[in-house]
Amino acid sequence: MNLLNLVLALPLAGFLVTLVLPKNNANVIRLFALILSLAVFVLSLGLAAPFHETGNGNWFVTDVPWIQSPEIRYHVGLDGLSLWLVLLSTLLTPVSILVSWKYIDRRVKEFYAFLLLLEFGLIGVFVAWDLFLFYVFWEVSLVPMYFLIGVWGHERRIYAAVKFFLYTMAGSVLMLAAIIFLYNKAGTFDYVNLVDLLQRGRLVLTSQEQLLLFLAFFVAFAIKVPLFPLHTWLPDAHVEAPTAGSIMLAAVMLKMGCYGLVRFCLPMFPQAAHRCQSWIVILAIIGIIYGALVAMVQPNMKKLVAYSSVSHLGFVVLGVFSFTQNGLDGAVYQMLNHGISTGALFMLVGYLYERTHSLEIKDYGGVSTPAPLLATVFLITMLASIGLPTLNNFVGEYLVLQGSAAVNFNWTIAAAVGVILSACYMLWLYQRVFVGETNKSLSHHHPFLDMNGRELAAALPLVVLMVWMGVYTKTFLPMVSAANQRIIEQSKTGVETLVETQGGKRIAELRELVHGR
Amino acid sequence: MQHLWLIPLLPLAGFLINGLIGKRLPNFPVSVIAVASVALSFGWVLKTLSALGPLETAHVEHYYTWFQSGTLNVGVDLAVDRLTAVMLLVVTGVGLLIHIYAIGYMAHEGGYYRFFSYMNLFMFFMLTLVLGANFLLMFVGWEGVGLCSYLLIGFYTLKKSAGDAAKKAFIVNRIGDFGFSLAMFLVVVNFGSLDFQKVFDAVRPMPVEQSAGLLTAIALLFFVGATGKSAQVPLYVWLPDAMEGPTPVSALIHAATMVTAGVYMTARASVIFERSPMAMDVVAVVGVVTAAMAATIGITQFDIKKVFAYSTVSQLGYMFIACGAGAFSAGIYHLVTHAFFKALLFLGAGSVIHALGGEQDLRHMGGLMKKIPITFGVLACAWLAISGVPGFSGFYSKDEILMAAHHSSPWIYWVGVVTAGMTAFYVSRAMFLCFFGSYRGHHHPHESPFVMWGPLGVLAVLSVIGGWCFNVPHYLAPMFPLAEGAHDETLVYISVAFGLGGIALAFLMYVVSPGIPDVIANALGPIYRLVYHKYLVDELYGAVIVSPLVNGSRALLWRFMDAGLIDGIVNGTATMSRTVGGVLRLFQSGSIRSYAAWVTVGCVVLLMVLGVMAGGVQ
Amino acid sequence: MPTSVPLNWYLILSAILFGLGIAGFVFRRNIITVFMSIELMLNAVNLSFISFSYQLRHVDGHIFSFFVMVVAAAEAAVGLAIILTVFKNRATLAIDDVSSMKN
Amino acid sequence: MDAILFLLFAAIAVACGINLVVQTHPISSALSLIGVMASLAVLYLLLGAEFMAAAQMIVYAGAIMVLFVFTIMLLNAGAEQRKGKSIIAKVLGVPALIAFLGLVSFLIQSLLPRSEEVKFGAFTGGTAQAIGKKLFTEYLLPFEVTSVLILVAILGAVVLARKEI
Repeated sequence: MNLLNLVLALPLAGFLVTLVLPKNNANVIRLFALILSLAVFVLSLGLAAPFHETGNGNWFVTDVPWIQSPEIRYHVGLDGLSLWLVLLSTLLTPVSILVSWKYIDRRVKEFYAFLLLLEFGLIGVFVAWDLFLFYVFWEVSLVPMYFLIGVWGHERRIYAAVKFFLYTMAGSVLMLAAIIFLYNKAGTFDYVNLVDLLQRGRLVLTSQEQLLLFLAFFVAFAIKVPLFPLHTWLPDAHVEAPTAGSIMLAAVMLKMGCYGLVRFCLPMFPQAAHRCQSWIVILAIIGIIYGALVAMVQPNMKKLVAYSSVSHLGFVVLGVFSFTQNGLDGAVYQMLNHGISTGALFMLVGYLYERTHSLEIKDYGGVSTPAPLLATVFLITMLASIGLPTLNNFVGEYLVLQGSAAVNFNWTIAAAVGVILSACYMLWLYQRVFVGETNKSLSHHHPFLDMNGRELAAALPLVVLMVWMGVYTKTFLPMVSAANQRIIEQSKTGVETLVETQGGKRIAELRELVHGR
Repeated sequence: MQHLWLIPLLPLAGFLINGLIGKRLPNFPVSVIAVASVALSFGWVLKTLSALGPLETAHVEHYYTWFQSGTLNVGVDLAVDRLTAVMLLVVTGVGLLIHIYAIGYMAHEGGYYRFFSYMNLFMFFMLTLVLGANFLLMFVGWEGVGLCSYLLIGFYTLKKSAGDAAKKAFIVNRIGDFGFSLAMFLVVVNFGSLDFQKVFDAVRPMPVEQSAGLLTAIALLFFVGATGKSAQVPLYVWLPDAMEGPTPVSALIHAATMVTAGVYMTARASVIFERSPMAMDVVAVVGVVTAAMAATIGITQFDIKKVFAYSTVSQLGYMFIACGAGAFSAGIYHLVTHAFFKALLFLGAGSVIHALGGEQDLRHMGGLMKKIPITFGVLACAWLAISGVPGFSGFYSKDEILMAAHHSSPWIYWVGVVTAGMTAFYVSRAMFLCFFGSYRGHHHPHESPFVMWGPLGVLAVLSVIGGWCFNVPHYLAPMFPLAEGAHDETLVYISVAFGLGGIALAFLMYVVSPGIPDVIANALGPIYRLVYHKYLVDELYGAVIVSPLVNGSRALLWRFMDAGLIDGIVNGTATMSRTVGGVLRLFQSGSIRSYAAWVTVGCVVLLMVLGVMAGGVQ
Repeated sequence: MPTSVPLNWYLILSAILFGLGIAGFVFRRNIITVFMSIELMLNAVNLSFISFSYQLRHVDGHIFSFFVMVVAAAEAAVGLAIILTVFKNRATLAIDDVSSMKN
Repeated sequence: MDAILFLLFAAIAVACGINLVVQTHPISSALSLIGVMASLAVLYLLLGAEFMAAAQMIVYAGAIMVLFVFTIMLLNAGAEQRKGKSIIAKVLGVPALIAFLGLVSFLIQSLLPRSEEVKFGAFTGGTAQAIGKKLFTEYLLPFEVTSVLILVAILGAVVLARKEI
């Protein structure tokens, strides 16, 4: 029973136990959930230990046959790429539990049970090395989020929950088809074998086949990222979700899509990825600028932050599909940063909602006078999210733009415009909510209180992480770039086999593109 | 190992202490912490510079790698060479004086601890900018000072105009930083690293580019960053609005240190600029256009801080003229002297405003010479310095620039000289309106306390002796070789003549017969109004860029594209499936005969298909 | 007059009878008549079975139509029992009244 | 000779068929159905299926039709009230039927154009003896299954027709 299985099993156990706990007194349930999730977080810190010594490689691998007839194995492992994503989800679950201490008052038991099930699903997604197992965890994480939005959401929660579910389902069904097709051709679901077969050319997919498989996987992940045309579920899901739901959705669930792109799309279908590179990058850049522009005009705070996520994750896709070491490192690091900073943003918006029960920006004004502490924490989080140096997003954004500059400088110019726009809409939000005279309507419920101890306790670890990840990246980046190095190798070597399937001119151009100047 | 990290870290410590526990401390300990941290930092600078001696080559200290990805390795490394030494002295020296002055000025303002913590944070970022040994660390300081200017301009949180000015400053700076970051990407793509040493060693052997090549692109993009930060023509609109912040902020950030970051960066990257004549011309032209335009606007303004703000923009234009003409050391020389007399001008104006209880409009001042003599005496030094009166610091540095300008392209010299005349005119106008004639205000002015006029006195002395005492070009000679050219005396006499002429004209118009300015203003009519309203540049930007962007994205992008198109498709599929379901439901009517009928129809259709196929088979 | 008849006439006859069966099944209103037209259709099918077995010269067709007959008998028995019970409960034999299956 | 017989009995069958469809009173359609069955029995003979002809007459016409007639009598079902069938059905009904039958016959004609002549006595395989041999060797399983089916049908009929439901 190595540490990873323990970290994976505990949330599931927590889910089951919470369901059994007595329904009436909520505090016992809340306390149990909090303690359990903190325990999981502390244990997951142990996962990082081997990485600090060696810097890369797969650890805590368990490879046990699970189902015989279609040969499915419980193959679970951890490498540089998924380590920090697991830690992100184990960190944010206790934070979300802490945040929704008073926020959730009806059906408390089910809420915390679903939160723990969500954590189980998320950790599973990031550590699964067997494609089928990955798909199972992908669906497992979908269900609790559907209920979180559907049951504890605001007015249009049913519409939002159904839309969220159908969107993701449509994508993941395509992926399932691709997985099964691969199984038929290769005879195994195991990711490591598959990539190995593909790399050594023993399993040769015709370029047409590979393109279709790539697109199937890509659409499933693009919906989750969300990439530009497929993003309309995100604002609705966020506006209607409760605070804890928004935090988990924005901070970790969006990363499932990006993680999938890096883990599955690049190494397994390198030729197709290279062929689709240009239009995917264009979609990403449109996403960056479009997300920022639309965020600028949103009257609703959560929608604004949701569209900002679309913009930030456009950077991630740009980084992934630049196929450079810098771009990929930046993309993965940006995934973590975005998790922290947007998670914190949603938490703070949740605090504001708890005080005034309104998400419309026009109902706010001059909040910094009655609540200076909330204003300062929001200021730091906002600055982190617009990419101020010495805070976390800057390193990610810089590396992504640097990576894309190595490939095509026009992309960098277009994407960098997003950095300006992000400053505009965030500052404008801060301006209208926190600065100026205090809006009378703020305190007609009851006096507008500043952040209390519990809320600060939830916000503090994220703020500390923002500074730590921004200033001293040595604790986080080396493992990530080691894992990315291997993925770049896999996605590069794959391109050689592309050489003979396509015409002469194209070959020179591709070889030159791949090996860079 | 000189522990250079202490210099920026001390103000950061001041920021953290004041920021976290300042709220509970009374004003005095807060100011002590703030000033002490800057003073210690200043002391450490002096110790380091004396320890390092002649500093022929840069002294670099590596601490840890900030981030490493593939071949790109960016380290947190600080470096000191002669250029940095000059900047360090200016930043910490003038900064210290302004901190001391601020104790008096901010005594009765709310949020005392917040002000000083932001000021210390600014010092930290400015020192990081100056000490950074690679472009990225400089960029950290670059954006950091932008943040602090946002925080300090918007210090009076209750004033909505202050908030908007702060937002405007940050966004315009961000546009500049956009250019700066693009330049960095090009540098890394082509030279593989960001460290000054490596990049400049790689650039030196490269030939001077005749046409627009890589180096020109990098230089121009860096210059976009500089225009954003140092408020040059396209991106200068934020500086006049930045006067919303408290006056010590205007003095420290918008006169002495932050706005000069652009000039420092251009001087630092002189190796790149010198190899792209096109970029140099662009720098010079932008400099001269900014200088001239800002000077004309300065003449018409009535708010004393706005006058000095436009004067700062204009003087920065001069520094860029020097850089454009290749005389980087002259630019830095003017930067140093400008830091002295412009900080003095702003602090003096602050002391006047303090005396008049917040009154900033020149029309409500007058005759203050007798009421606040010390402030007048101190301001007089700055006035003479900026007007280029021989013997004062301004004269030396401005003439260096004009000489270099004449050497490279004479027409810039002539525009520069005329602008020098205008500069002398509008500063004298401000002085005469403020200190001469009869008092037009309704406050009872009182002299500022020692803690305020003390630093003013020091700055006054520096403004006077700063010129010949700190011979900056000579000190920077190893880095920027001095231009030999004949030191043409006549040019100096011309510029001095223009300066004195400007003062005389102002004296004539505002002291001898105060009526004349209104007469001229009405005579010029529309031209005057255009210049008074700052060439309507703000409104132009608003109309051309801001509103189409905002309304466009609201109407087009959000309403039509997002809600309409994409959601339309999604909801459309949902409603379509419901309607199809509805139609199919009608079939289950329950009557056997309809079932029978449909069965028969089915058979008939099947038969027909068979028939067709059979026919086909035949 | 030709002395003998080509086989497909038999098939045509069977088709015609089948068509008549369908017509009765669709147009008639009385359940018993509908039932009888089904029997007619079954007979038509038997005819075609036997004519094909004549063509192929082996007896499987006959056996098969024999089984059809058996099934028809079983079906008739059960069907008529149902008609009886329907008549007892609804006192009507018209098909249209018996439509409680309407959704 | 065969042709005459065939045409005669085919005509009778079709006539009775039409009569079955057209008649309002169920008893007359039952009788016309018996007519059809009888003529078919003769045709079976023409095709050399003596056993089937006998079976047809005994089982079909004899047993099942008697059952029908018995039910009709039991229910004392009167003639159908003409509930004003829609005019289109009346007008279109008959021609549509004729067209349909014509189409089907044309189809069969085109599908199997040159089928062989049917001569009486050419195929005498349909004797009871041949059917019996085949039935109890090759088709034993279906035979057993149908016996079970019959049993079930009997039970069903008895259960359904009970008084008190």
